Amino acid sequence: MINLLLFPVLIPFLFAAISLFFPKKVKAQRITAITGLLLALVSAIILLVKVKTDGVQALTLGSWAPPFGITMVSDMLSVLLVTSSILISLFVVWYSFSSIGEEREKAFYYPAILFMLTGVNGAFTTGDIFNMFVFFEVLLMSSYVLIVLGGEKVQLRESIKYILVNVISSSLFVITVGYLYSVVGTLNMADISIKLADIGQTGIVTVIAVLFLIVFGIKGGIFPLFFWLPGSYAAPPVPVLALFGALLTKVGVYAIIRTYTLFFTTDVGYTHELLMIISIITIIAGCIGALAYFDLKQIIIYNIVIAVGVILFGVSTMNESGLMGSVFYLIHDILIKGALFLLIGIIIKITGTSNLRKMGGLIKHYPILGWSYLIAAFGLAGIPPLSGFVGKLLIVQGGLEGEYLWQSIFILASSLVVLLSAIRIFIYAFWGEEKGSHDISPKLYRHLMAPTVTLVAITVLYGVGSEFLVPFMTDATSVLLDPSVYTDAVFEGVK
Amino acid sequence: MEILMSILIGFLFMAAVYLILSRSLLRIIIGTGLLSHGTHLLLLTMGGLNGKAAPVLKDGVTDYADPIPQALILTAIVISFGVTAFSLVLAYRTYKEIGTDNMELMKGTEDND
Amino acid sequence: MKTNDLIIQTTTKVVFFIIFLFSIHIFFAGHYTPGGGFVGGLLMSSAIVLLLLAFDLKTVQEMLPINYTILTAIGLLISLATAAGSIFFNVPFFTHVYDYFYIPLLGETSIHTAMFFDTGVYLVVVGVTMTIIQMIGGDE
Amino acid sequence: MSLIFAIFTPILIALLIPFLFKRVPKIHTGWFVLIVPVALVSFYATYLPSIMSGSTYIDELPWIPSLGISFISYIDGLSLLFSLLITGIGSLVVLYSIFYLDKKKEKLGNFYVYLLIFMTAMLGVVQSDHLISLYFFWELTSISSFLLIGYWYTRDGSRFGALKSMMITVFGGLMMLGGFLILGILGDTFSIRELIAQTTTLATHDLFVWALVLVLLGAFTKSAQFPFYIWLPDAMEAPTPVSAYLHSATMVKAGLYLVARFTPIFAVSEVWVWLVTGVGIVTLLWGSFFAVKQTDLKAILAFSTVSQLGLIMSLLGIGSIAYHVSGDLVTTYTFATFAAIFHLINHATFKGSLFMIAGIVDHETGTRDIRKLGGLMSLMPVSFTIALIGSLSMAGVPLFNGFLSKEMFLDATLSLQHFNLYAMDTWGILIPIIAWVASVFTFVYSLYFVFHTFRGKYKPEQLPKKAHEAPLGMLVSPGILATLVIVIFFVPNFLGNTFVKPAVVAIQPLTYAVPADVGFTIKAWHGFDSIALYMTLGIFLVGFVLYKLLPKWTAIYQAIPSKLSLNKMYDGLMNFADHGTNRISSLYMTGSIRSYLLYMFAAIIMLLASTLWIKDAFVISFDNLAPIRFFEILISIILVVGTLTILFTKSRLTAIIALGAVGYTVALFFIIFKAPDLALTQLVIETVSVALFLGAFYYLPKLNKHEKGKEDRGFRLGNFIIALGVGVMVTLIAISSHSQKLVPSISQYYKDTVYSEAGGGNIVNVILVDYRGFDTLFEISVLTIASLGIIGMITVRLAKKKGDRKIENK
Repeated sequence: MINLLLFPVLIPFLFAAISLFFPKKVKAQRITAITGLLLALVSAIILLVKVKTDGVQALTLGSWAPPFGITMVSDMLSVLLVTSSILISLFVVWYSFSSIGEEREKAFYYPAILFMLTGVNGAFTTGDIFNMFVFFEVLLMSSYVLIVLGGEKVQLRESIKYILVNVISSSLFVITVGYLYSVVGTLNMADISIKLADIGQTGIVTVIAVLFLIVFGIKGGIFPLFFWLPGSYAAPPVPVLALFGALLTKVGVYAIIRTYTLFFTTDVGYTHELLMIISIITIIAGCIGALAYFDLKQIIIYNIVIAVGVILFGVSTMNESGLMGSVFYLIHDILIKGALFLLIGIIIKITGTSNLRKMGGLIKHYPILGWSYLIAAFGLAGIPPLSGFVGKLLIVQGGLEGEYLWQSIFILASSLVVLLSAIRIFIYAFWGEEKGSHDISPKLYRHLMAPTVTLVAITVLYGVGSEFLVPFMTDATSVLLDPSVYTDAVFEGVK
Repeated sequence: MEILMSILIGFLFMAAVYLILSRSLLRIIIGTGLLSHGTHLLLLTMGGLNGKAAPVLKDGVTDYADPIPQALILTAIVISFGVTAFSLVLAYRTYKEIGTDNMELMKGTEDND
Repeated sequence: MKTNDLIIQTTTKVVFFIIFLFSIHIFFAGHYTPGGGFVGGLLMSSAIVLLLLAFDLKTVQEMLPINYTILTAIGLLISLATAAGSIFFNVPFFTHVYDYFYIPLLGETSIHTAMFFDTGVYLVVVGVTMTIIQMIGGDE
Repeated sequence: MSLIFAIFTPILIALLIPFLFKRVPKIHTGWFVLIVPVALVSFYATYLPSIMSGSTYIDELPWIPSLGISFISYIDGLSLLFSLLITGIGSLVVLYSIFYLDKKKEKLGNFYVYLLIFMTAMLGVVQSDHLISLYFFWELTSISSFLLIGYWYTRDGSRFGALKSMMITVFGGLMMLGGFLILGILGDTFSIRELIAQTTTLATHDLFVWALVLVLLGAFTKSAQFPFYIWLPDAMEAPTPVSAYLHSATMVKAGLYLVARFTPIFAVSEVWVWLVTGVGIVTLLWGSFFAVKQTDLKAILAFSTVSQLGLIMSLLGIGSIAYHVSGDLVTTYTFATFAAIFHLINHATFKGSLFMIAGIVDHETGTRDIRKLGGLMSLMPVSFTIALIGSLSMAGVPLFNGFLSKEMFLDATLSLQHFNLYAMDTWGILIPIIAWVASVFTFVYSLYFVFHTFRGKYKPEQLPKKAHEAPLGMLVSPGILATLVIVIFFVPNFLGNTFVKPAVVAIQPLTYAVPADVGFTIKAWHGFDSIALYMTLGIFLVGFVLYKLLPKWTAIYQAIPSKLSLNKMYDGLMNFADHGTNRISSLYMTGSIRSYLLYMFAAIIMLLASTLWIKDAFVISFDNLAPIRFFEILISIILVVGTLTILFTKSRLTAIIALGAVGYTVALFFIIFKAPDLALTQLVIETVSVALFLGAFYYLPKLNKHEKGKEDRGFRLGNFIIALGVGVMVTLIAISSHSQKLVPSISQYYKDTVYSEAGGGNIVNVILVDYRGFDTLFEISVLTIASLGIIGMITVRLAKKKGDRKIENK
C-alpha cells in the first residue's frame, strides 16, 4: 500500500467533499465528519506504525521520479503531528455537537473543519515547497471560513485582520519560493536540501532562510509577527478557537523546524542564533500578554505564543536533546492547548463571560471541571509528571548542553509565568465566593465534559507514558539531526 | 529586462503595501490585488525571461520559456482569485454589519480588560 | 438588472451557446495548446453571467436548475477519483494513463485520464464562480 | 513492601478518600487516613537498626528509562531520619486534625487527599536519589502546599497565601531544576550518589558554581530563607494542622534536607560555605527580630520558624567547612553538622507542639490575636503546660531539648575563628555575635508567645468564644511532642546515636564511614570554661530585661519603612503582573491592524536589510538577461501609471477600473514573456474580478470619505516609508536571486518528457494536471472552500438573530 501516507490527507478531503451534498442534514453532517475523522485516525495510526518499523516513507505522485513530481514524505515528526491533529479535530468535532449550534452546522461547519485538517495534514506531509504553499492555502481558506462563520460583528471585524495578515504572508511565501527556485532551480524539498548543502554558505541563501522564518513566523506567531494573533483567535466560537490554537500555529512552527533542519544548515551561526534571539523575545512578549489580560481566552491564546517560543528555542539549539524536546513539546502543546480551550469553553458557557473578574467559586458545583482544569494547567506549566514536563526538560537540557546558560534559565523562569497565568484562572474562576450566573443544563454540561475530560486524560497519559513515546521521538529527532535520512528516503532507488 | 522587472515588481509591492496600510477597506483589498500581481510577475521573472517560445511543444523549437514558474503562477492566480472573492464578500458583509469601511474604527480593543 | 428586451435575450442565448462551445473547445485543447479546465470553466461561467445580465436571477435559475454547490462537489469528487484510481492499482497517487483509441466519427483519439481530472476542474470552477455570483447578486 | 511502593502508598490511599468521605459520613475520615502514616512510621522504624550499623537500601522504579529518568528510593541515615519525621509527625498531625476539623462542616475529602499527596511528595523528596524524581516530588510538595493553604478558598487571605507560596517555591524549584540539569550534564548522570563520587572533577567546570547557586535557590525558597521567607507567614492561612505539619516540621525542612544532601557535592566550593552560612545566619536574625513584632500567634510561630530554619541552615554551612580543612579541625566543623541535625529534630518537636497549641487556642477562643488573648492559664491548664514546655525549649532554657542544641549552635559559631577562607577568621567573628543577638530575640518572643497568651488579664469580651480547655483528643498530639521535648533533654545521646549520627555520616561521607565513627556526645554541662555557657547566661539576662521592657522599644518596628519591605516587593511584582503588563501590552496591542502591519513590515525590512548587509548578499549580475524591448517599456509605463492612478484617485470606480487595467497589463506581460496560458487565465479572471469588485462595492461609501482630513501627513509618510522599504527589499532580493542562479533548473526534464511520457503538448497544462496535478487538486479545493465560506457569510447571520450577545467574544 504505497499510497498509505496520503490517506490522512485524502480521507478528510473525501468526506468533506461528500458532506457538501447534504449541507442541511445536521445528523448526516455529524456522522460523516466523525466517520471521516475516525478513518483518518486509523490510517494515521497504521502509518505511524509503518514509519516506526520501516523508516521514513516517501512517495512521488504520478509515478514521476523525484524531484519532478510532487513528493509526499512521512517521517516520524510529520506522522506524529498528523496523528495528533486528527485526534484534536476528533475531540473538537465531538465537542462541537453540543456547542456550536445548528445554524453553523448547516453552513458547512464540518466540511470546513475537514478541509482544514486536509490542509494541515498536507502541510505536515508534503515534501515539495510549493505544494506546501498550496496546502497552506487550503488550511487558511478553511480557517477564513471558520473564523467568519456565524457573521457576528467581532468575527467579521477580526476576520478582515486575520485574512489580511495571511494574504500578505502567503504572498511572501510565494515570492520566497520564487527566490529559492531562482537560486536552486528546484521545488522538491529533499532536492533543495541536497543542492543547498552542495552550494554551502552563501549570502543569498541566508537571506532566503530569514525570509522563510518570516513567512512561517507570521503563521506561527513569533515576535514581532504575532500581533494579529490574539485578537483574531478570540473572535470565533470556542471549538474553532481550540482548533486554531491547537493546530494552526503548529503548522508554522513545523515549517520552521522542517526548513531550518533540512535546508538551512550551512550558516547555523547566523540563522539559528537569530532564531534563538527571536524565540526568547517571543516568550517575553507571550508572557506579558498572558499576564496582561483577565480574560480566559486571551490568557490561553498568549500561552500559544509562549509555547511557540519555547519550541523554537529547542530547535535553535540544534542538538539532540533540544530537538527532541521540541518535538515532545510540540505534540504536547497541540494536545494541551486543545484541552485548555475546551475547558475554558465550558467555563464560558457556565458563567456567560470570559472575564475572570466576573466569575468565582465554580469548584463547589463543578468539581470535575475544576480538577481537570488544574491538571491541564499544571500540564501546561510543565509540572511533572504531566505532559509538558519532558519536553521542557529536554529543551532546557539542550540549551544547557549548548552552553546557553542564561537563555536556559530564562526558559525555566518563563514556566513560572505560564503557571501564574494559568493558575490565576483557577484561583479566580474556581476559588473564591460564588459569582456570576450559572446557566447550563446538567445534560449540556455532561455532553461538553465528556470530550474535554477524555482529552485531559490523554494529556496526562502523554506525560506519564513518556517512556513509550521516546522511541518515536528519537526517530523524529534523528531525521531532524541528519537530513540525509530524509533525502535518502525520497531518492531511494532513483539515484 | 529582469532587473527592470525586479524594479517594477518592487514598485508594485510598494504600492500594494502603501494601500494595505491605509484606512479604507476597499483600498486595502485593492492593495492585496496589486500584491498578487507583483507576486506573479516575480515568479515569472525568477524563471528567467529570455525563453524564445511558449512552452507548448512545436517541432524544431528547443528554447522554450521555463514552464515551472508558469504552472506555479497559474495555481497562485486561481488561489488569489478565491481569496479575493472571499475578501470582497467579507468586506461587503462587514460594511453592512458594522456600517463602516474604515479599519481604524474596527479596533475592538474596548473589549479587552 | 432586469431587461426584458426580447432581442437582447435572444442574442444572449445565441452568444451563450457560442461561448459554451468555445469553452468546451478550450477545455479539450488544453492538453496540447493553451487552455484547459480552468479557463474553460471560467468561460462557461462568464457565459452564464451573460445570461444573468440579460435575464433576472430567477429565470436563469429556472433555465439552468443547478445546485452549484453540488456541482462543485461533483467536480471535486471526479478530480479526486481520477487521481485516486491509481490507489487501486497500488501505483503512486495521481499516476495517469493514456492510450490512443479509434472512436467512430472522431477518428483516432487519445483518451487520457488527465482529461477526466480536468473535467473535475472545469466543473468546480463553474460551480464556484456561479455560487459566488449568485450569492453576491442574490443578497439583499 | 518495596521502598518505592511505600512512597506512593499515601497517594494510592488518597484515591479512596473521597469515596470514604461520602459513603462513611459517620466516621471522621481522619481515622482512615491515620492508618497510613502510622503504618509507614512503623515500616521505616524497622530500618533503624541496620541504618545505625551503616548499611543503606535502594529501590528503583523506572519512569522514562530511555532518557535515564527513574524513581530511585535511597535509604540512608539522612533520608531515614526525614522519613521518620514525615510519617511520625504526620501521624500526630492527622490525629490532631481529627479533633480540629469538623467532620460535618469541612470538606474533609479534599483535605485529606491533599495531605496524603503531600506525604507522598515529601517522602519522595527525601528518598530520591535521582535528581529528576527529586524535582518531581519537590514540585508536588509545592502543589499540595498550594492546595492546603488554599483549603478555605473563599477567604481572600487563603488564596493570596496559596499563590504566594506557590510562586516563590515553584520559582525556586525551577531554578533548582536548572542546577540539576547542569549537574546531570557535567556528571553524565542524574544519580546523586554517582555525582558525589565525581565531585572533584565536577568542581573544575565553569558551570559548577552556577549549578550550586541554582540548587541553593531551590533550597532557600523552600526553607523560607532570607529574602524568600515572605511566603511562610502568609502560608499561615492554612488550617493549623497543615501549618504544624508542612510549614514547620516537614516541608520547609526540605530545603535543609537538600543542602545536607548536596553538601558532599558542593561543599568543596567556597561559595557554598559562604552562601549557606551567610544566608542562614541573616535569616536567623531577621526572623527572630520580626517575630517579636507579630500579633498573630501563628505569625509569631511562622517568623520563629523562619529564624530557626536559618539557624539550622547556618549550622549546615559551618559543617561544610569540614571539606576545606584537615586534621582535628575536621571534627570541629563536622560537629556543626551534628548540631544541625540534632536541632532539626528538636525544632520539629517543640515547634510542632507550639503550633498545635496555637491551633487549640484559636479553636477554643475563636481568635489568634495575641492582643485579645491573655489569662488563659487557669482556663486551659494543660495547654498552658504544653505551651510553656515548647516555648522554654525554643528559648533555649535547660531541662528542655532546645537548650542542648542551642548551646551546640553557639559553640559551632565560635569555631569559625579557626578558619580563614576569604577572611572568615576575621569576618567570622560577626557570626557568633549575630547568633547571640538573634538568640536574645528568640528568648524574648518565646516568652512573649506563652505569657501574653496564658498570663495577664483574661479578656472574655474580646473573644468570639468562651474559652475552655480543649478536648482530650486534641491535646494528645501536642502532649506527646512536649513529652519528647523533655525526654530528649535527659537522654539526648539515645537520639544522637539512633538518628543523628547516621544522618551525619550521609552528609560527611569523606570523614565518616559508619555511624559508630561519629564520636560526639551531647552534654548539658560543658564546664565553666565554655564560652557558650556565658553567652547563654547573657541571653537569659538581656532577653528577660528586653521582654519586661517590651512595650518601650517595640516602637522601633514602626521606624522601618514599609515600602522597602520584601512583601512590598512581592506585591509590586504581582501588581506588575496584574496591571503593569496590561499597561505595557496596551502600548502596542492597539487592535489597529495598521499598526500591527507597520510593526511587522518594519521588522521584516530590518531583518532582511541587516541580513543582506551582514551577509553581503546583494549581488547584481548583468549576464544572461533578456533584452529590453520598446513595448516592454511601454507596458511597464502603463503598469506604473495604472498603479499611480489607484494610489491617487479619490473615486472608487476609477480605482477598481485602474486595478483592472493593471491586471490586463500583467496579462500583456504574460503574453510577451511567452506564457499564453497565463495570459488567457489572467484576462478572464481579471474580468470576473472587476465585476465582483463592482458588485461588492456597489453600496459602499465614496472612497476616502473617512480619510479626508484625518489622514495627516505623518500617517502617510509612515506608510510611504514602510512601503518603500518593502518594495526595495523585494527588488534587491529579486535581483540578487536572479543574479545567483547557482543550480540549473529542473525544467528541462518536463520539456523532454512531456510528449513521450505524459502524452501532452502544452507543458504548462500537463504540469498542472499531471506532474503537479496534486497542486491543482487542492487549488480547486481552495476555490470550493471559498465558495462555502461565501455561502456561509451570506446566509448565516447569528448576530442579528441573537442580538449582539457578547458571551464568547468579550
